[in-house]
Amino acid sequence: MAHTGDRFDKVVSLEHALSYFHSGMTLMVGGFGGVGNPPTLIEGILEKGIREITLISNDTAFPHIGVGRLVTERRVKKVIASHIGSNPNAGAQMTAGELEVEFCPQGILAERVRAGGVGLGGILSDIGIGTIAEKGKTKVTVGDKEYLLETPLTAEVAIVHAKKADRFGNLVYDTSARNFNPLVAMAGDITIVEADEIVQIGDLHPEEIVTPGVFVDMIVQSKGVNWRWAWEK
Amino acid sequence: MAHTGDRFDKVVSLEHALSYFHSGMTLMVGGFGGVGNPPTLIEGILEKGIREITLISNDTAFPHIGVGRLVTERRVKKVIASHIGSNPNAGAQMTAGELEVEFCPQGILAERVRAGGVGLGGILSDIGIGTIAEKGKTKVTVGDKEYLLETPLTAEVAIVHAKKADRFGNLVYDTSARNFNPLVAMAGDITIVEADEIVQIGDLHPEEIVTPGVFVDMIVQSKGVNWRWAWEK
Amino acid sequence: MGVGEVREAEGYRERIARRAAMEIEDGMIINLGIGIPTLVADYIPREKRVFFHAENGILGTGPSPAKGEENPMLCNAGGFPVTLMPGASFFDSATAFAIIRRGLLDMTILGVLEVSEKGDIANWIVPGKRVPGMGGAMELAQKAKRVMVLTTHLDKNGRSKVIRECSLPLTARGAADLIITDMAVMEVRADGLYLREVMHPYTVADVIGATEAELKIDGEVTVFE
Amino acid sequence: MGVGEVREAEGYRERIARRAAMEIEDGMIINLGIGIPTLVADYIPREKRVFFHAENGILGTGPSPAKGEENPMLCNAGGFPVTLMPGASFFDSATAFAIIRRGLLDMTILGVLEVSEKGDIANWIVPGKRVPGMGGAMELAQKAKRVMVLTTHLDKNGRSKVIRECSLPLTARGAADLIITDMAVMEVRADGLYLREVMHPYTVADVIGATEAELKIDGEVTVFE
Repeated sequence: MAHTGDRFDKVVSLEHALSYFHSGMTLMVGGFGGVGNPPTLIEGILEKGIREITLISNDTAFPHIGVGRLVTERRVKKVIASHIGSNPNAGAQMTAGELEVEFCPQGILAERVRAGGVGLGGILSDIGIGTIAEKGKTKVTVGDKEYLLETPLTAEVAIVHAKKADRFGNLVYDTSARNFNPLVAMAGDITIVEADEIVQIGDLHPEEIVTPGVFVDMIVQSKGVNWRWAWEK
Repeated sequence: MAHTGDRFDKVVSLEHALSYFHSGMTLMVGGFGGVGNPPTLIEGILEKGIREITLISNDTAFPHIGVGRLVTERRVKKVIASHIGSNPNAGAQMTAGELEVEFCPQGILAERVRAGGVGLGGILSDIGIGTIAEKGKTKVTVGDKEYLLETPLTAEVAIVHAKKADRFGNLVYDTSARNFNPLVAMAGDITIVEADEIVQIGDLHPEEIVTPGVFVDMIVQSKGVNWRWAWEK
Repeated sequence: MGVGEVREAEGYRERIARRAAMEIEDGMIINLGIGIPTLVADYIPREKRVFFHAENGILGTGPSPAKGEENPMLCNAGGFPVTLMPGASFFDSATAFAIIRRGLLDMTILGVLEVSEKGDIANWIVPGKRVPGMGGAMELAQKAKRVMVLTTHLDKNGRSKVIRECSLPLTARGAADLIITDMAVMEVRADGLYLREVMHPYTVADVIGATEAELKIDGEVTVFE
Repeated sequence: MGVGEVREAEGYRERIARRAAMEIEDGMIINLGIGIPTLVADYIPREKRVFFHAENGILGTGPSPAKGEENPMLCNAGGFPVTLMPGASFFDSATAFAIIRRGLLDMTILGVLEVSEKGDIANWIVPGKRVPGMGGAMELAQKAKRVMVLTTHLDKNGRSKVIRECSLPLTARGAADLIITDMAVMEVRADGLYLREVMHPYTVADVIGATEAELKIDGEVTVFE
């Protein structure tokens, strides 16, 4: 965990947060179809000119939405995801050999991110047995049943979008924008939160906190979603 | 999952819930040092004369508290736990060869219960490497590192203690009585909840729910804790 | 607009969805895939109370919100705004798939590219052409108690999508239980694929002629209007 | 009661705890074991803000509640009622140990049965005698950034607990960083165990004489009053 100064006030400027990003980095992003992708941090990555990203994300969102923008602007060299279908740019770049794509069944991707975040060495699953998803995976037999060994995922930087953060980094999410975010929050060597609202320590009820602040290194104030959703006319 | 009638009203009598218990069963119990053990269901198990239980629980609580009572009254033939030190009866029965004990590091026990509850085939961990906790465990190498294969745990019946349940089985817990309960709630072939308060569907806020009701088969009304805590004079 | 009028205006997608809805029982936990499966929700009678599961972390999604009342963060797995039913809950993606892998979905309703007479499903990759990815389909197809496949009977080139052996990479082996198309309702059993109903105005001969898979018949084949 | 009076009344347990508290820095996330480690909380200066982690699912436990104001459900891992600090959170046991395994504890403070000059720790089983179980000690010892061991220097039979090789089954290998006893403060380094301080009124000779492990000395050994 990066030491960013005061553990009891992790709020930093966008510029400071972006100083931890570099071209060639592994980047993990919370969200699902753009919902829960952190808009301000993604904008910052684009503006700073970060390239050659290895992206770990459930999906590549839509061409002009969320993490999809990183793909559209060709900042991603490899993606580990469960789905790229809603972003035709990802498919086109993949077909052209410009984007490496590693597909992972969605629930297994979630568990691999969680395994990285909770410090496990791997998990065993029977999902994809008998399909090409087996390819390249070690098989482990437990009892009389065969499982695929799925390896944990972490990233140099993990970015998440929270509804509220207190200054220690305790987080709550907004409805279905939770999705991968609490898992991704655990799996960053550095975890940076973009929060719609930043509150004082003690303002969140201990029972409502979804992600304990100990997993969080830095917090930036969100400037809000800066794209039009696919369903908006 | 047992079909217990109406999915939208899983509240049953204690007698009905106990009809799913039998001598020789595997029983998983949420709680930690007695806190979060379901008192009314434990009382019911004692009164019904259930014996020869294989118990999966973080610990054996205290002699006259919670799940410790099952040990004290010799209803348990085997326990899988991380700790039995606060219940001298467990140690004495173990030393006398009357109680089989399988020790598991606490966080690994939590992950094994979770693995059972979320349908994984196993997890890999480096906890206990180089100690007798390795004994009998398969080693799996990932990259250049060696891990112990830890197997998932489920039980015929899992019992949990919730602060509130709605009639669908959505659950919230009481402060640190959460502990193993949300994990155990997922890991029962049948999951029975003892709730301090039973509310109508819609009374719990979707964001506050810790355990989605889909994991729950039956709900019984708690009669409250019927023991004195160790710290009470 | 009454039910009769709906049927007047009904296309094949709506008819497939309407037939599929008849399989749904009170109290079920159901996941609906993108496409035709999404339409099924509109045909479930009000007295059948079901909970819809969305793999992005919701149990208990309700109908679409009124225009202007959307919460952009509250969407289904297809990315469209939804509302909530009483008793709904939010959770992370790991728990969303715990529910699936633990076998707690009573039914999943999926679209496919191909489905075989053994129930093999292919729906995530057309090598060299379209590679959307499997999303959550592998878990859903492999672990739901009942897997219902909704699809057109033929692809755009007029070839049967209900076939002996899938030619595309599989999503899951032996997963499908019931296949509903614009031409027929077919049941996958241990000993083969059975034709149960034909969709009006198709005949049994029409369906058999349009199907590459071997279709068995056991008892009466009814007509679904 | 002022600080001086506390020290007048201080026993060896309190002195160990007081010395241990000096190792704690502002902002740390700390887990306290049962026994002497629990006492450390009482000696941390108010200006050092720390978050205590309890493996039963709390981050941010505070002091004991006033008598009669206990919530029996809100306890530390030792089973005793606690209060909460602002910013505290609750989570399940899996997350409690995710925090540990992910290496997010700055310090864990443990009691032991034996500790070796290599930092090996034994604290969960005396074969044939006492078998309490490891609880969370394996994870804590193996994964915390800094492991501080608090113990009496000698066991009840007068034998050194700070030894060359542990005779009891291990909790973790090479885990201990600092050992504080009623006689001394010792640091485990890559090349051996170093005596840093002696507890008044013990001398360096007293400590070396009472210690089965090889104690190295590098620079001045100070006296802790």
